[in-house]
Amino acid sequence: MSDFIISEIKRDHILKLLCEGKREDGRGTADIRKIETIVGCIESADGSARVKLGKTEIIAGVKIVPGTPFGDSPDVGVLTTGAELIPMAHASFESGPPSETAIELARVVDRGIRESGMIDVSQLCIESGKEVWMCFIDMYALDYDGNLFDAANLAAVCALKNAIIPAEQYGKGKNRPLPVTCTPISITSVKIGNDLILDPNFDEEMISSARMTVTTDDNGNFRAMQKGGKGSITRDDLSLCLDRAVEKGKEIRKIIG
Amino acid sequence: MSDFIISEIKRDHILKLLCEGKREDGRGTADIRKIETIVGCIESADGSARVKLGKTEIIAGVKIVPGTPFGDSPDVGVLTTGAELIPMAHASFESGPPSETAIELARVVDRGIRESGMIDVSQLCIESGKEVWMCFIDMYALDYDGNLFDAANLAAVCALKNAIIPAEQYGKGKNRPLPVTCTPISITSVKIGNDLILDPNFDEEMISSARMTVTTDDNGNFRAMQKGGKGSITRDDLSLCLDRAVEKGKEIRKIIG
Amino acid sequence: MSDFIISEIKRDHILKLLCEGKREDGRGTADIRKIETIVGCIESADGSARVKLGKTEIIAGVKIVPGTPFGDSPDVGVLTTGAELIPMAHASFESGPPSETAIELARVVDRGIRESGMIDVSQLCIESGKEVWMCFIDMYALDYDGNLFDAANLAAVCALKNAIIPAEQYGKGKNRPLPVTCTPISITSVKIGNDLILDPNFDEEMISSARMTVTTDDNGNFRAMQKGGKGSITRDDLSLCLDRAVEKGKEIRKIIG
Amino acid sequence: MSGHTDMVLVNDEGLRIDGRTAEEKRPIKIEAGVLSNADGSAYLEIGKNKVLAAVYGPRECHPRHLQDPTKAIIQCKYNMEAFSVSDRKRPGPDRRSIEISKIIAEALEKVVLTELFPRASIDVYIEILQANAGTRCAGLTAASVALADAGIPMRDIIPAIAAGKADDHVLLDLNKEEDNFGQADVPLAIVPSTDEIVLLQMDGNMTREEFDHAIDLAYKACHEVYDVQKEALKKRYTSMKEEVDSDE
Amino acid sequence: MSGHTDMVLVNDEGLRIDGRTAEEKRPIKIEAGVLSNADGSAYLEIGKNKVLAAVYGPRECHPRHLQDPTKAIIQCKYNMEAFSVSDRKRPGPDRRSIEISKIIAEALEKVVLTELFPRASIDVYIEILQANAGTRCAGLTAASVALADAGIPMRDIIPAIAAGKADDHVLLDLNKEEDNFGQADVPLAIVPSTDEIVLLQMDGNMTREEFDHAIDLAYKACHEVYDVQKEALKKRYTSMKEEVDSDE
Amino acid sequence: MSGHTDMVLVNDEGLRIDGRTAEEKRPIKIEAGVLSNADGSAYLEIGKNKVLAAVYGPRECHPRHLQDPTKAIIQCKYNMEAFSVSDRKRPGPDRRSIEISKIIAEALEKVVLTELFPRASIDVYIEILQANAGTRCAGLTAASVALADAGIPMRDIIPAIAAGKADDHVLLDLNKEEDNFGQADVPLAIVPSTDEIVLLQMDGNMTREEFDHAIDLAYKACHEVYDVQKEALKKRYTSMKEEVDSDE
Repeated sequence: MSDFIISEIKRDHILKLLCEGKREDGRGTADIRKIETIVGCIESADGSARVKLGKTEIIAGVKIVPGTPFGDSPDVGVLTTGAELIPMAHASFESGPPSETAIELARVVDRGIRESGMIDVSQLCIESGKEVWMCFIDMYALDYDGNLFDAANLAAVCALKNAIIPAEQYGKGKNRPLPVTCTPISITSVKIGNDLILDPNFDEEMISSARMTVTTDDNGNFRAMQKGGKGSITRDDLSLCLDRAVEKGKEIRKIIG
Repeated sequence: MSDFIISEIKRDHILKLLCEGKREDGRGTADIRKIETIVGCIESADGSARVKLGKTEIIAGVKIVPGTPFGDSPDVGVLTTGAELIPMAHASFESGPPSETAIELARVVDRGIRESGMIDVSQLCIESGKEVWMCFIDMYALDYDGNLFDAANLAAVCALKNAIIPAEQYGKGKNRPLPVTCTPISITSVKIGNDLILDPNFDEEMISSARMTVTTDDNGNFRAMQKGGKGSITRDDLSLCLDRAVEKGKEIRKIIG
Repeated sequence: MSDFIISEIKRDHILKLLCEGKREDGRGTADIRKIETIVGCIESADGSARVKLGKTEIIAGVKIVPGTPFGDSPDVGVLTTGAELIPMAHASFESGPPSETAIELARVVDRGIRESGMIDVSQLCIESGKEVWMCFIDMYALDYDGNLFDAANLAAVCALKNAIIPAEQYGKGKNRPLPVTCTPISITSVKIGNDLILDPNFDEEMISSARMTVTTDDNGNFRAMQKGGKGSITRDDLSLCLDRAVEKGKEIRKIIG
Repeated sequence: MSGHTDMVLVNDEGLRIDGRTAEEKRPIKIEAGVLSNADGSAYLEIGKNKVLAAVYGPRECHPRHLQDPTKAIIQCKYNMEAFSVSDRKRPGPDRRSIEISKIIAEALEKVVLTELFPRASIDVYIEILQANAGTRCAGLTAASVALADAGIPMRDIIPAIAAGKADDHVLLDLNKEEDNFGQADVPLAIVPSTDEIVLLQMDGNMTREEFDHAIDLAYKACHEVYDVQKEALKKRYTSMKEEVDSDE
Repeated sequence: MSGHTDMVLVNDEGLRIDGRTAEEKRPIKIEAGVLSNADGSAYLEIGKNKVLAAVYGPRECHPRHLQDPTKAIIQCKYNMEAFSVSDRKRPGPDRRSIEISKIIAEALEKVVLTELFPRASIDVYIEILQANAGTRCAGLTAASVALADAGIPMRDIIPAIAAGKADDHVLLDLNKEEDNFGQADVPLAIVPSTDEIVLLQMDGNMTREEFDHAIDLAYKACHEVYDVQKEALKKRYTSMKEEVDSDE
Repeated sequence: MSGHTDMVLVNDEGLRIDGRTAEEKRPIKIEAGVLSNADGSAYLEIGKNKVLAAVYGPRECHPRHLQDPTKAIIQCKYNMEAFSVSDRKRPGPDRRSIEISKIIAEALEKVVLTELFPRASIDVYIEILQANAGTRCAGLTAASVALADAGIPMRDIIPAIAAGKADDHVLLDLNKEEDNFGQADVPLAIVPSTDEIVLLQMDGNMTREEFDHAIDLAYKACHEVYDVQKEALKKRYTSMKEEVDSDE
């Protein structure tokens, strides 16, 4: 990423617009981009979703397979979340093992899903201590124009909501939906100068100093947060991020059903 | 390999000779080099062979050990083929994990052995679903002067024909030969200009545009093919490759017994 | 390490002092530095020790867990020794998988412990062929001022002498000390010019040509040796190293109890 | 190629389990220009295969030591999504992916005018979203369209398709069941304008006659795929033109 | 955060299993300048956590391609010793360590005057000798002291501490049991002079009210930790001065 | 070194399981110049060990940062073929191989005139085709011959052999059973012209007396191995001369 430098002209342009509360693509500071979802698009997956957030596009697939539980939680299913920033998605992404950016992304999405109890893992036991359902969520960035966090969260959440436990394939009873209890939604803001804007695109992300992601559950409670970036946010900024996460989370839950 | 550039003078010389149907080392375009095999040379292996094809030299060893079968084939033994292009063999080979060249080599040899049914893997079951014989074929290039494909195939095939299942060592009954059903032989041609020549040496390989490997079984049926290289071959070229693979395969089967 | 070049002035100074049998820090050629040990400093470990040898500092921790024995020794516990030369300890150390220096270090310490029979591994069987205690010794260099070998040996030995088998935690009976039979001590000399000096510091190590480590047991018998470095030693040098290893080993055994 | 013969893959009427005749390929669909960042891209479905291809370049070649002072190099990464196959695939390249990446890059070398871009790299990424036999051909077919979409000068576009053998019948474009339980698979890629072969593999068991028949089927189908490729690119140019026009 | 409620983590008198009140942090101890090779170093204990931090730099940046011509980069490695946790940890970085290293480096960027050292690298190493919940905050707190000990110009020193929730109580500085069986964890790091937030994470389940309360507790405790950091540095300077004086 | 004493390794007549006396080494055979591409090579058998060594260089040093402006560096890779031992060895370097590679390279440094080739690399590859105890000595012995075969200027050629202890006897050149069930192993390599020690390891249990005896045996045997090395090189030069002569 270090090679990607945004021109001074573009930077000035974005900053100038922000002074007037405007953004390059016509949005206000608290507007998020159009969300498009194609759910169930991958038959080889047990759950899948392809999500566009503006021009950022991510595909997530869920595979559910029988496996051995962890020793300290013999009755509980296992969730694993991975993200790949494949070079298809952006000229700055490289092949190879996940970068620290990809790892942070996967872990933040994972925390939102895990901590919200979105998946009732207690219902994923096949035989106590012996066998549980293991749920692998794999996300691939296909096109990157900023705000991977929220796009990845959406793709993973939609794929999970759509997922079927393939019990029949393994002779473990009837197929049934993955037990989903809520819809965790993450809302990411970045700080540019003294402004906080929602759902940044690539250019905005490049000139931002700090990033704040807040994930809420259906009740508007907080389930996961992650401050990123080399800058700081004030406590007032934080407060605004929390307010917006609750409000926008509600809106998005309506959109994705 | 990219650093290895053959001189223009040498290139011209080879091309000029080819116009007259001749080659540097006196062979005709459809001649293969002298094959020398030392079979059973490694006592620590369950089967082994050191093969020279002209100055190209490869050693192959087979180790046969009890292991767990794959879930979808509980009664069937397992074959695994690996090739290492160790830096001993040529100044262009580097230490480290197998290069894409080494991987292609191992996979093409593997396909010839596997698809021809050379080893009757149904006879390698020890206890259904529990234990089968796993057969590891490891090949090491010792000296590289072109046409690793055919040399590696010969080394692997000779090592397998010579292999003994070490059943006694594991308390699994009497030692017995690995059940071999046929002798797959690969024949490789390369295209230089408009000529197709068999069994290229290093210099010929360097100036060739495309490579075609064809593996036949004892009946002259086709079992594996691989086109390689950045050039193309015509359908007539292909036809010639197929004819030669059948004919030369027969000859080589006689040589190696 | 290759980047670390010691100045000619320093080199000359050290050599000049050595002509008079003296060393930079006031020691004689056969003197070792002050040893400070803090034993049992890590509660999360089953045994631990932080050892300073002059300004060289190493921490070692022991973890003892139930595991599967090796097939050819079903009644015998397993020892595993690792060393990490983390970049905290010296500007020449790099992150990443263990360097060849770290591997040699771990293996020489391992040999002293293993070959002296310091740990009576026959007493580490839980259930024959099924379960034995596995003893992991992990060493981390925290500050490096020469002679990692002896400092690491001391840290590992002190940590082992202090270790408790956490049997209760795994429901395998009462906690009990790791069965220790003796105290292997390694003594390292380096050759500078024609002189052999004990326990070199960093500067001395940098200008030395060869290194000789000798590990003795409580009886003064030899249990492990390792010559290192690009230079040679004479047979007389070796004899002196052996004499000193016995004599200094005795002294150190008294210090660490 | 297990060659199990207890499974009926071609019925008495000569029809295959998905209803196709022996010489029929699966439905194919190609769309060019589907991604915004890549210099060129294409989405392809053939049967149940779903494939994305993207091209970046010509651009600076990394790592440097791979640069060729006389021409661009083509670097290809063929990658299967973890969820694209029945059993979850561990992320990262395996030996199969490495081999396929190599032979696809070599096939593309024949048609790209690499000599126009010395020292550069042309990077081709193929992502298999859903796999159902024939992904290497699907990937190469899509990559060719993505290269054209990227505006990279080419001698021709490469179509690819496999023929094979199952239940003792020579069949075009094996699906997953035919591939798993069949007797032979022959992926082929050609340069349509000259009928030269740029990719060819074979595994299984075939007589000369069967093999020649398979190649005949595959050649013919390659030309059909070629038409779909050209159609996709035409559509792409038309829609781009419309965009430009409507902008004016 | 399992949120198991069958374990009593706060008793009827409002006391926690280690005897602390809800708003009390664990005993903390910091010593600066504990290593001889590193340019700066610090040892920190908070509760049962034992942490070493070392700083090298500003020095030449490796690998080169990470160099920034306008400023120094901060590279941080957070690493847990194999024996620092109940189950032996395999040596080498895992995903958790990589994430923590990243967010600690980002937090430090805010206060270090990196612009004074173009192209350089400032390398921060954090070794967790013993872990008992709160190691990322402990590591960042120690790293700040090590940076100051190394004489690297900084706008301020960063203290960090976590607040959280267990047994439905908002608690400061969770210990291992509270972290394992509690309901939420909120690590926070601030710039004390401006109260800006440079590190903030949260996981678990909290209402807005609970969260605000947690942040209040953490802010207050950060300022207390800050005092301990300054004290450690003062002591270090004093002892260095004494050494110098006694040398004269 | 398990030191199991229930296995008879030396019988009442002082003979070992392979019929040797205590002071006898296994039959040894060396052939120089066995490979065509390498600049120098040697094949060695001692007892059931089969070893190939090859040398490339002096040549350009990769990676660059290892270059020494004052002399050539020696890089050594000791590698065991997967089938060289009873249990199949996974390909790739393990910790043992890395240690052996290091100490062999260090031993060779003493005799190669590296100062004649600043910035260059001399690469030594040792492949263990079949292992039966003593492979590091066999590898170093073969590598020395390969270096000489490559025409690299050397102060002397290095022979190496191990002595050890089994059944309470000091023995020369342990075979696999003696190594597995014996009590000590002492690999030694010397510079014959000066009797300097360039490689020495020991593991097991030995008194000073036993150790001195073992070293005496190993020294003597090193000089015998040295004769075999020289003989192999003489034969190589003779045959090369014959080739040249017959070409004229």
